[in-house]
Amino acid sequence: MNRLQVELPGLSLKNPIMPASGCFGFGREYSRLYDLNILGAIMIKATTPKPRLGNPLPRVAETEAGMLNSIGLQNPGLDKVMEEELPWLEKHCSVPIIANVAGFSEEDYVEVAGKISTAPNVRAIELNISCPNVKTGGIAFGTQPEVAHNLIRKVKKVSRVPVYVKLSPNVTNIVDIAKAVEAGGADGLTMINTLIGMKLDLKTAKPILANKTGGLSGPAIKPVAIRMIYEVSQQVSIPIIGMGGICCAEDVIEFLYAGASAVAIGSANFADPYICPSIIDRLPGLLDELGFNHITECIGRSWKTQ
Amino acid sequence: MNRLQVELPGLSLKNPIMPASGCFGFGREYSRLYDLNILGAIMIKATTPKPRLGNPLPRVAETEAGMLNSIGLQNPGLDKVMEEELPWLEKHCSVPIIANVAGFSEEDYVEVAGKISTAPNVRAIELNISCPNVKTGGIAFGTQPEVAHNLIRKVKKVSRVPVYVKLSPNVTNIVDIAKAVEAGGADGLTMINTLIGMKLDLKTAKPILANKTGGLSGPAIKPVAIRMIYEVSQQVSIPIIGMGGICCAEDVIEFLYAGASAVAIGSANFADPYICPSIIDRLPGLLDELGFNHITECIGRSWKTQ
Amino acid sequence: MIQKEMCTITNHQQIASNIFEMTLQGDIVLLMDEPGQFVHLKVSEGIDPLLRRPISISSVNKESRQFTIIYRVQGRGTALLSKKRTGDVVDVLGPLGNGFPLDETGPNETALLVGGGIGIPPLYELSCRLVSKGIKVVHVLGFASKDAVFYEEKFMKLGTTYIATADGSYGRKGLVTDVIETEGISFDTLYACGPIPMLKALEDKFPDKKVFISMEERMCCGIGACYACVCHTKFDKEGSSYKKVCSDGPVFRAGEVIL
Amino acid sequence: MIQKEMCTITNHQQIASNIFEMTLQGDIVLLMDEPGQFVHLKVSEGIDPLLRRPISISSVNKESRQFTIIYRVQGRGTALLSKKRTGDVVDVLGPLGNGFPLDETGPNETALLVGGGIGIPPLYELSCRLVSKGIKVVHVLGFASKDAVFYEEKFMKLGTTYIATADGSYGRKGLVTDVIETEGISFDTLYACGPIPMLKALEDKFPDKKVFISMEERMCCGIGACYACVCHTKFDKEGSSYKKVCSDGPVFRAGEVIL
Ligand SMILES: Cc1cc2nc3c(=O)[nH]c(=O)nc-3n(C[C@H](O)[C@H](O)[C@H](O)COP(=O)(O)OP(=O)(O)OC[C@H]3O[C@@H](n4cnc5c(N)ncnc54)[C@H](O)[C@@H]3O)c2cc1C
Ligand SMILES: Cc1cc2nc3c(=O)[nH]c(=O)nc-3n(C[C@H](O)[C@H](O)[C@H](O)COP(=O)(O)OP(=O)(O)OC[C@H]3O[C@@H](n4cnc5c(N)ncnc54)[C@H](O)[C@@H]3O)c2cc1C
Ligand SMILES: Cc1cc2nc3c(=O)[nH]c(=O)nc-3n(C[C@H](O)[C@H](O)[C@H](O)COP(=O)(O)O)c2cc1C
Ligand SMILES: Cc1cc2nc3c(=O)[nH]c(=O)nc-3n(C[C@H](O)[C@H](O)[C@H](O)COP(=O)(O)O)c2cc1C
Ligand code: FES
Ligand code: FES
Repeated sequence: MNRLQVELPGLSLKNPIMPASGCFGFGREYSRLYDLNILGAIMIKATTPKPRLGNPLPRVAETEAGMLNSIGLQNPGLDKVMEEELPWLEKHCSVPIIANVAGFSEEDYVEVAGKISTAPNVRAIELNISCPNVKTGGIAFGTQPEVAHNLIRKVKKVSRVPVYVKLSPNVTNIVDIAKAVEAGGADGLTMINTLIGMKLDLKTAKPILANKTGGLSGPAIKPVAIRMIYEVSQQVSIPIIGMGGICCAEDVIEFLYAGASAVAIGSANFADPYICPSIIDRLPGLLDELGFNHITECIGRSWKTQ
Repeated sequence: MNRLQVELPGLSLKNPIMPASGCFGFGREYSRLYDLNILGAIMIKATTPKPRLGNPLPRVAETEAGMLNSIGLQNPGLDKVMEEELPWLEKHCSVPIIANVAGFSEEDYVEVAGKISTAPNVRAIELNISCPNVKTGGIAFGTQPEVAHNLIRKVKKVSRVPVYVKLSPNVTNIVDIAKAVEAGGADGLTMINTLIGMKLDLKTAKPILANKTGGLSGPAIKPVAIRMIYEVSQQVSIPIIGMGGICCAEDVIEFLYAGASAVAIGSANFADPYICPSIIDRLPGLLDELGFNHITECIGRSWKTQ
Repeated sequence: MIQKEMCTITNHQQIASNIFEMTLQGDIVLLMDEPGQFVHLKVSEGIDPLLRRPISISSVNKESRQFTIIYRVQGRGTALLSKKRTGDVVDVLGPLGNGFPLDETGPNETALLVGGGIGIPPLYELSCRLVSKGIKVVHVLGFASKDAVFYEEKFMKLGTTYIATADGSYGRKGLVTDVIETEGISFDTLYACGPIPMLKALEDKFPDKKVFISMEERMCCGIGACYACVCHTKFDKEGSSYKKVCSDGPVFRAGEVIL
Repeated sequence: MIQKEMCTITNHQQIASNIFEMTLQGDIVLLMDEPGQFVHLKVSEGIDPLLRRPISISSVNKESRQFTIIYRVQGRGTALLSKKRTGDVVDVLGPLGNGFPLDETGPNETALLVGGGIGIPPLYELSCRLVSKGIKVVHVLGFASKDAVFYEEKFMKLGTTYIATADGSYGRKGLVTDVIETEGISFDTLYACGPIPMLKALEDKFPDKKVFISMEERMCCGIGACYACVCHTKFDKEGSSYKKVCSDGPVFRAGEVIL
């Protein structure tokens, strides 16, 4: 028995650990550091129909226990991802790929989802309706339940693989959005994307990021992520892939307790590029210490009656 | 000329530094550590019509660069605040007092605001429509623009002093709320209150706080506060008292740059009970280093054209 | 009076499994008058961790301007503290709270001091002070297991000392209350510090005695301003009357607060 | 190959106002082949600060498995680094990026090395390597003022060295470009590292020469995965073609990227 095995729609995960979208490119760079096959899955960088250069620099700023980014969905575009990145990944690892799908209109999402879901190693798509760093699209789809609902229905029609929807924490009522997304046919949720934040330069008085605002990630946002996953997991019946500030195996367990079924690691890759393998190594020992046989016993334990 | 002097509705501040509500009680305890007269003002603990014991313990949990609290508006009640706390403050210091007014219904707010604004040292009230730690009232008033608007109109009718409204960051659109509050007649805004968060215990799998969720404060939330103040200050014409993670004089300047006219210091008092006096001491030197004559030159500098 | 001072570490050593003894020097010591008071420590510069850590004062030497704390490495804060070296400085706020009353026990009377785990440290200064007033002291100290035992000899020098371990690996097996019972220890005043179940058992067992207990709660300010550490009083279980562990306690008369 | 290693500090000293020189030991040194590469340092355990700090490798000694970095205390990260003592360990990721090409200058040709402030460190290893290939080197080093000057003698041992300070408190007053002009320095290849305006001025001044520049950008991953440090290419100003400073650079041929 593999104590770390988790089964989710479209995803048979040998462990619940995967790098978060945007923090791991398309896998090539980290493959120079370790064998990608040890991962549970890989969430690749957002893909849009056309290539995108993203926002002007500076695009990142450090904050207390966190960081801001305003990359702005830079990516080589759907064609190149289909022709180069995904085949490269297929050749170099057999791990399920979750394709992060972004856009500026319903048509964009539908186009990318329809095509990218035909790639043999893409086992699920992650619909990014929560990017705070682009002016149109992105987060605009993720803050209005009805808009999100309609988008998901359309995407579900074209996608050949299960659709996970990435939620924005920048909302008054996350449960409303989650329910609308579930009703729209989503197979799972991923949460949370970044909180919108800003940092000013002491000398110039101006925002450090050229885009002014950016998305706040890292340990600073972990309590918000835990709270939202705790609330949403009790109100929907589709599984959640949790993220937001995870830095160690103990954090992974906290996310599972809250109600996530698997987790993604974002900013922590920057502090320690070997963070995913270290966490995977540590999990069995931690399960022993906590008295669990199987990692799935942790899921939702904060609110489930035992 | 006092380089730190700031004039706000009802408040003539000899410096823009004040302790935030809930982190300084009613001033008695800190008066054992330093002379309260050095402060710009004091925001006292939330006051409700009747005494409140607050939420069960544990009520606080530490998080990365932040903390969660679920005190739950514990306070001795309006009568005792009027008869004991405010007179004590009047006797021991001549600093303007900002009374934090909380409640569970419109009537509660109106009752407390009407009475407390008659106290001679209460120069402004801070309407707390953003407490995340009580089941009814509190944040419920702070997330719906119309509800907030109506409440403020009623409170404005009874208050003898200017009314500042404390905004919750747990909303999709902070500018909408701020505009509704301004239209309702608010004289100023205070922002931000805490983000809703949660922390789970690794051993029990349950929330550490007895109240389950709590309000996240401290440096972790600073980028969110800066972003919201930056956005709101450009859209309203009433002044803002900023707060959220301020730990040093540099942070104060960042809040002023963003658009705040004065600031409040909350959680940092716990790390260093002398934080307010240290910041006040440091400000003139910092103004020199940055080349400002007067602190008001910093206000809104991130977006004002110079 | 409360003071904040950067105190210098003059001694720091591990004295049992996960248990460290640290001696600090500074003028703040001159303010330390009541055994049972605590200090609030910032274990690192900066924001990680953000909050101070409350630790009891376990002994005080005004002449050398030194005081000692004994702490268990529990989480991140105490782990960081344990890495400090002699000569480093620590940011100390204190002394905080109200200690054990010394005048509740008369000369020639017997005081029973009962401690569990890291509740034991403040009893050491208390015992020294009681003994110097001519009071007879008996100690019953409970530990998890043999490797957690500390200060046995120091307490033995002051009075009869019984050690109990939960797993029986040292001293008597069982709880401190078992020891008091089987040994038939008689006393005039009881001073206790340790886990809540232990305090509760003692309160229940000796309803007619003078019993003083020291409480622990999660704290922020440590000085009574933030309402983090509030507990109900027995007198008013549901109402708005309350005590703050940090400033009204940590020592209370048994029955004063609800455990 | 890239490696992560806890390297031990074998030497650490202040060499100018706010400027520190640190020597680290570890097997990672065996991978350091190109002058101009950098390491990505975690300056503290834990989350404060969260991100690594990119610092150029300024000299390498494979025999003793040691390399040296020179850094200026800028903000919190470098301030924490400056407090480390000999014997402490530092978490090093590296070597990262592509360095200066050595084969673009032939033997008996002249290389001009121009550095500004903390852009100077990587030029030291570069100069050593060029000299060992029989290339003649000339250095023009710009500093803010006299108290910021470092490594003057070390560079002088390798070749003619001009120092310029912005305030004229030492060497020539003015910019490095002024010095090159007034001294009429001739050269075959130019290698530069320093502030963007300096790099721009050099690019503009010598459009027909072989010029290599080293760039700085805010970084997260340091290995090319996060798109934090992307810059446009001259070839495609608005389009989607780009270079990553961390993995395609930090050294670029002049004209390759938009400054
Ligand atoms: C009045 C008082 C006196 C104390 N005296 C001692 C002593 O002499 N020796 C000793 O070893 N311990 C003592 N404690 C307990 C000590 O404060 C905690 O063990 C310590 O705060 C744990 O910090 P940490 O960072 O290692 O653990 P973490 O679990 O990482 O701490 C996280 C947060 O929870 C708080 N916390 C965790 N456990 C406790 C606890 N038991 N009590 C209060 N807050 C807690 C921490 O202060 C911190 O804010 C005392 C507590 C109080 C209230
Ligand atoms: C390839 C490369 C090589 C470098 N080599 C050297 C060197 O040899 N010696 C040296 O002194 N400095 C060098 N720097 C600059 C050095 O990285 C920054 O001075 C340092 O990161 C500042 O960190 P801090 O915490 O002290 O400052 P803070 O201002 O507190 O840093 C906040 C954040 O901004 C980033 N940051 C701030 N300034 C810079 C900068 N100039 N470049 C990149 N990121 C920055 C930090 O990395 C951090 O993420 C190099 C930078 C790069 C990109
Ligand atoms: C540099 C950077 C780039 C990101 N790019 C994307 C992206 O392209 N698509 C997306 O859905 N999320 C993106 N995110 C958000 C992360 O996937 C993740 O949701 C968030 O960072 C919270 O997790 P963390 O705290 O572990 O970083 C990005 C985050 C960072 C830091
Ligand atoms: C322990 C605690 C109690 C608080 N109580 C109140 C309160 O009674 N009324 C209120 O408006 N805000 C209350 N707050 C919120 C603070 O006033 C402030 O808005 C928030 O903590 C953000 O500032 P900080 O990061 O500097 O702490 C409380 C915060 C803390 C930490
Ligand atoms: S810790 Fe703040 S009141 Fe006790
Ligand atoms: S720092 Fe991540 S791509 Fe360069």
